[in-house]
Amino acid sequence: MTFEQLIFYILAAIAVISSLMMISVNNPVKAALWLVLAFIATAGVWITAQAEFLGIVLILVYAGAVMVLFLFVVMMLDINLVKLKEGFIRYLPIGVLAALGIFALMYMVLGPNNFGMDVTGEPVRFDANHSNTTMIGLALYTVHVYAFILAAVLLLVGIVAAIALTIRRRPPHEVKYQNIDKQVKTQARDRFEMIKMQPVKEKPVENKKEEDE
Amino acid sequence: MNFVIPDFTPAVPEMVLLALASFILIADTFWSERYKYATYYATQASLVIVGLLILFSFTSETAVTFNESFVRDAFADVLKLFIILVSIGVFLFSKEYLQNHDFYKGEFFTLGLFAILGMFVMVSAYNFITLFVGLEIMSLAMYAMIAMQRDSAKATEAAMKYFVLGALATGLLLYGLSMIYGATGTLTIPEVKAVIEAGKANSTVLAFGVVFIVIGLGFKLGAVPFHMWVPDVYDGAPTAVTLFIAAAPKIAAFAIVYRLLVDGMPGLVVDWQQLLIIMAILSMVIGTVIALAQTNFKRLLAYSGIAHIGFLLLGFIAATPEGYSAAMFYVLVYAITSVAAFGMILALGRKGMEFDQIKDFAGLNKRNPWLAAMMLIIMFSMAGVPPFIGFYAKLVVLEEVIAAGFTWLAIIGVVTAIAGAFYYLRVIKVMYFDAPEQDTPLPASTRELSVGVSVYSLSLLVLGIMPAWLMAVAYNSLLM
Amino acid sequence: MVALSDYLIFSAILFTLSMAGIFLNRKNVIILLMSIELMLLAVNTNLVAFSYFLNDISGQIFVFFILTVAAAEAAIGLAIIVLVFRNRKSINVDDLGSLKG
Amino acid sequence: MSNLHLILTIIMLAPLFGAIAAGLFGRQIGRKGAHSVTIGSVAVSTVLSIYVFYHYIFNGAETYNAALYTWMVSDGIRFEIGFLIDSLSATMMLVVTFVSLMVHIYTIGYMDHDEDYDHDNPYYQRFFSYLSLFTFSMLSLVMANNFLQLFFGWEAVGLVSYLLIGFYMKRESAVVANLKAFLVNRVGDFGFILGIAMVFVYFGTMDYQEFFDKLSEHEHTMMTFIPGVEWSVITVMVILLFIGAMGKSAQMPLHVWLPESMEGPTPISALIHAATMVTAGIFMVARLSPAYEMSEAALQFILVVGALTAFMMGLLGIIQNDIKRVVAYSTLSQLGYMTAALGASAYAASMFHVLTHAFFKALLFLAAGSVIIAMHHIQDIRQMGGLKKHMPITYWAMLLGSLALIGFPGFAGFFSKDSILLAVGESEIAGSSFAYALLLMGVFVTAFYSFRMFFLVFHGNESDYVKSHKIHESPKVVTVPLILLAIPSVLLGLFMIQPILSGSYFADAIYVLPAQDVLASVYDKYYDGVVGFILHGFMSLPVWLAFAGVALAWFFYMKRPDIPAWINSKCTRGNYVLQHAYGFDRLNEIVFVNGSKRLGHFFWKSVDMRIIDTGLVNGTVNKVSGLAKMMRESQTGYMYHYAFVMIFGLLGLLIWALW
Repeated sequence: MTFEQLIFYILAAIAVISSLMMISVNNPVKAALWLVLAFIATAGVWITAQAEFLGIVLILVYAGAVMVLFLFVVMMLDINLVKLKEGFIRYLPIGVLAALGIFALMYMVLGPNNFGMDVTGEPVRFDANHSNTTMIGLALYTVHVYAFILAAVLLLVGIVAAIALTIRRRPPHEVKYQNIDKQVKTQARDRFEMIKMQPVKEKPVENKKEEDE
Repeated sequence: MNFVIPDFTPAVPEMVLLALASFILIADTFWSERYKYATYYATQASLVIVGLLILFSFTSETAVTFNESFVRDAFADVLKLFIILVSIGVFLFSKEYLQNHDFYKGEFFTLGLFAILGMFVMVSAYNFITLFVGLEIMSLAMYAMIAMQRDSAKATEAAMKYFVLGALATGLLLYGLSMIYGATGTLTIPEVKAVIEAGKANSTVLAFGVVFIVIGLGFKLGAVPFHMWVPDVYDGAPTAVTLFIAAAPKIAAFAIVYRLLVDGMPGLVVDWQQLLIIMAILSMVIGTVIALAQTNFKRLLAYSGIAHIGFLLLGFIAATPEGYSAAMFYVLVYAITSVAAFGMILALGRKGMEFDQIKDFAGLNKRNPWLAAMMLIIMFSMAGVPPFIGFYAKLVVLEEVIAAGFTWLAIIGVVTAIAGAFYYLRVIKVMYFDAPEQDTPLPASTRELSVGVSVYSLSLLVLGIMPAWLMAVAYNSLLM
Repeated sequence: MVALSDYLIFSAILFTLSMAGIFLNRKNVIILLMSIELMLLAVNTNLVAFSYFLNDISGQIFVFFILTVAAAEAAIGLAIIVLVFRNRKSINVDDLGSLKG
Repeated sequence: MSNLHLILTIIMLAPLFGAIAAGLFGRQIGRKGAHSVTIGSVAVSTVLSIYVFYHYIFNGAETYNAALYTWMVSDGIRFEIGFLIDSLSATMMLVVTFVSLMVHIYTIGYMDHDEDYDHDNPYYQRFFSYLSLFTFSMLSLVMANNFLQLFFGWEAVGLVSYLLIGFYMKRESAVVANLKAFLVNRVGDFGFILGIAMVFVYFGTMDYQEFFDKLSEHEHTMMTFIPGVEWSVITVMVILLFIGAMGKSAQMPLHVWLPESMEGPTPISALIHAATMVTAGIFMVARLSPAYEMSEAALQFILVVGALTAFMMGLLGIIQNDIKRVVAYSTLSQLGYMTAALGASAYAASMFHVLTHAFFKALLFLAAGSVIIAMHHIQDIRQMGGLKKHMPITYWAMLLGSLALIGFPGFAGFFSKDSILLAVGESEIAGSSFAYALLLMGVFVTAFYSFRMFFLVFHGNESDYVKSHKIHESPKVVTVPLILLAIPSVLLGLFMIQPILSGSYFADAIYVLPAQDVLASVYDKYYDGVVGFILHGFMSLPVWLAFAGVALAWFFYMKRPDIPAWINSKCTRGNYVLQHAYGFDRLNEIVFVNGSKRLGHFFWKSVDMRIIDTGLVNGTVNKVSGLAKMMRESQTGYMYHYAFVMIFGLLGLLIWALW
């Protein structure tokens, strides 16, 4: 076993175990953290496959941003943890069976028969100063420029949608807005008014409550 | 690395649509206070402009640009025109509904425009990446549109279901695409085709990938057993949104099925054909049978839509150019019919009286004989009664599938179509023979709606009397 | 050297676990979404591995777009979850069963 | 466009115009406008049809086969609307338009007295619109030159029929009858569609003429359903098409809807369920005679079905007490005669009977309707009696109609029925002697029930109801059609028997193998002039059987009414069977109306025709709706179930694809 293989297997094992934990723990906060660990380990796996840029993006964008978003939402919502695990056991046998079935079929196709080293041959190894980022950048801004712009549209749609769905515009009478323009333009006479009143002699207030009723 | 600026001209309609959508998005924030309907009219105007652009720049030649990520051919142009045609109706029918249900918002229209842009991208996709991004633009916009009625528990539940299942289906589709990439070493559709036809790819891996792709596509079309979202989403979404997701996206889904399976993997026809056969049979049978037990009109249309998708798949199963054009004809007819049917719900419904139950239609003939007659046309067309266009759509598909040697499939199709006629005719029976709860006349909520629904319904009759035109469009756009 | 089959089987395991997650977590929508993120991770791993062995950068470009899309998707998904929670005071999947039949 | 083409187009489209005018603009043009425009347009069709009839029958014009409008062409197969006009379609056109015109006129009087609806409702206009729409559909059916148009007309007449059966939608029984008619006809139509599909697949054409031309190519083509058993394609095809005819022309066991359809208004019963639509099946077989001639197996099947229907449905007529139902069962029985004649290759005789039957049965129905109007919508013949002096015109109309029905020598019905009997007697295909015996017994039965009704209604003592109410003759709009219909009912046969028997009448339209041409041998053996034929009739068995039936009816119901009562009390079992229409209706009742209430008779039922009616028609409906409800449950509403289904779908498809 080469060192590279060792690294791969350790990272893969971490990713698999943390994924397993992710699907089986009770608390969604813990699940999110396990998923973050799985992402980080997988990022390492990608780096062994010479995809350095993507490995780092995965950690920065995924573990750093998307999962934090998940955590925000989980913590914002008041979720009843006790009820969350009901039925886990009931569906366990069938779930395991189906998952194993799918895995067996996948293994049949993806195993060494079709993708072993003797079939695929050795991958091209780049030297140390090869820049993965440059290659991605070159392809992204030339060959895939159309998709790149569409991705911008997609993010725009995401922004519009998320805002449209969650923003709460409260009716104007509920919210007090500060209108600086109006404040600056205010003059004394708007605030202060002199009125003339006839002097009135005050009378004591009578308690008329009983008559009203 | 040599980089040549790609030719932008074929993509002008998309670019104009994007520009207009972005403009409306910004302008809406200023308009919304003072000019309530400005966004609506601007949206309709944009669609008309883009439609005219496509129409006037229509050529039958194939133009590929952006390094083989974009293709414009007659097929794409025809589908885009129909997407626009259908969407104009969708927005026309939606306006009053949004108004009545207190969620008239500019975002509905801008997200709608972005979704249409996504459909355009799907129709013109020539590479897995653009296909996927287009699909996602459309889907994300639609998820948001369903949930837009924010205080409706039904709508948000529908959005949640659609979102989770849709994301799952996307995952499966991507897994399939990754397998095809692994086997062929390319993401570009024509290259995939070339590699497969040269026999350089591992056939087991390809067959494996195709299963995932077909599932992803089956979900978007709503074919059994990946159909479970359809009735719930149709039912839960606000009717205006249901109308939107029931019509145009089917055209776009048809387009990516065609691009992926026919343009990209004609060499794997044996693999995908047998999967489609299973899905087609299940869709026709299960869609029809469950529809028999429905009392909710929107769910009825959902299940009948599933059965229609089964018929649509028959055209692909035939695996001949004529078969594909029959399927294309079918999807265009289905989209128009759906707009008419859901438009009818919108035209008759009021707030508090949604007209989404079959019993709401009781005695419609007494309350509004004209719209009852239009509904009769729609139901007959869906049931496939001549001389309405729906009959013809079924006929060509069956003809092609028989010609391809699948007579037994055609027999299943005919049996389900006949059984299906029962639930459409039940609606007609309810309209004409049942006593209404109230005898008061029931005009459409606005004149616009009444006229719009009538135009779409009558077109089913007119096209049915002269189907040659639409058939020629579908046929020529695939075979030119 | 790590063989391509190793990468693919690793991703197959992740994929299977995500399937199992969807099966087993019948209660919490958020964990359902996380399972789907895991599935996309499996897909991406496939693409990265293929890209490595084919010596073709476009696989990595595809991953780049999938990451972008998944981020946008997560944003909308979480927005919908928030709406569901506001309407029902719960994101328990069992409580999301009013549409059926 | 030739002159004839224009005329044909007008004949077909004029009723459609009337239907649209009365249907869509009913409110604007009012009741008077509605009936004027529909009657006017049908009258135009009638006059032109008479011209076409004259042109073809007397001037012997050539067969006219042309397309009116080509809908589309696909793979070399033309889908079009066209005309195939020859003596057969010209005759049918005349019958359809003439009877329809009479019914239109009559309806003015009938609906005017219809108490279910008040005077200012739009139903009146709609009713006329439906009548005209029906006329249009029926004309497009008989004038068709291709299967597609035939199918269109076939479905369209069915649709109008359902609309009209359910016209009294306030009556629950009308809605049930409507549903039943729909379901039973679906069974027939299923066969019909499959038949047309086979034509399409094997012959690659929808056009009659091309189909006939290609018939000989497929004479020996075989197909296999069950491995090891080969079937002749033509036999399977024509039997499938005949199953369609069984539904439309109400042959056993698909006849159950016709008696129920009497829930509709009487003019409809006359027009659709007696004179025209129900004969569409007969017409179709006659039109496709070249194909039927090629399959002896199919002919045997048709012969036996027809003969069984003729006899068994006649028996049921005996015990009916509803005046319309008596006539309805006699229609069923007469349809059986026509079908039997088809089976014996006597297509011309069958069409002849269609023709005479259309007139005398419309006459009987309209007369019955006239009685119903006079009796203020009471239909039970036991409550009538002694109406003769109150309504003389109706009395005579009914008498003439009944005499024609039982085949009294000299009347129209005599000629057509006698030629059928002689033809079946001459036929040599297997089962013909059995059929002949059934048909002969049918003659006796027909006479018996017809005159039973006649005596009970018009003779005898006046019932309490008749005494207590003022009964008077119906208005002119009712009686004039009766008189006009009575004329052909009496005289038609005299003129037509010679050309029919000699084969010259339908020479250009119907094809019979020389070896099977029973009518020719009937012509040779029995025909020596009209008078001779009548005289021969007086000396042959059927006429005496008919007389015996009349005599027995007179004896039982006029002279000794205690005898039938005594028979009823003694033969409970037999009477029970008849009372319940061999269980067909009863079984429907159990399923549709009474649910499980009468399951006590379960075992008795199960030896009956349960399998056919309950099992195939209603059972399927119940099973499917049960299945639908069960499958509906699978849509649980829970997202994870949906995801499970998808994942299992994935697993299933993966296994399927990779195995």
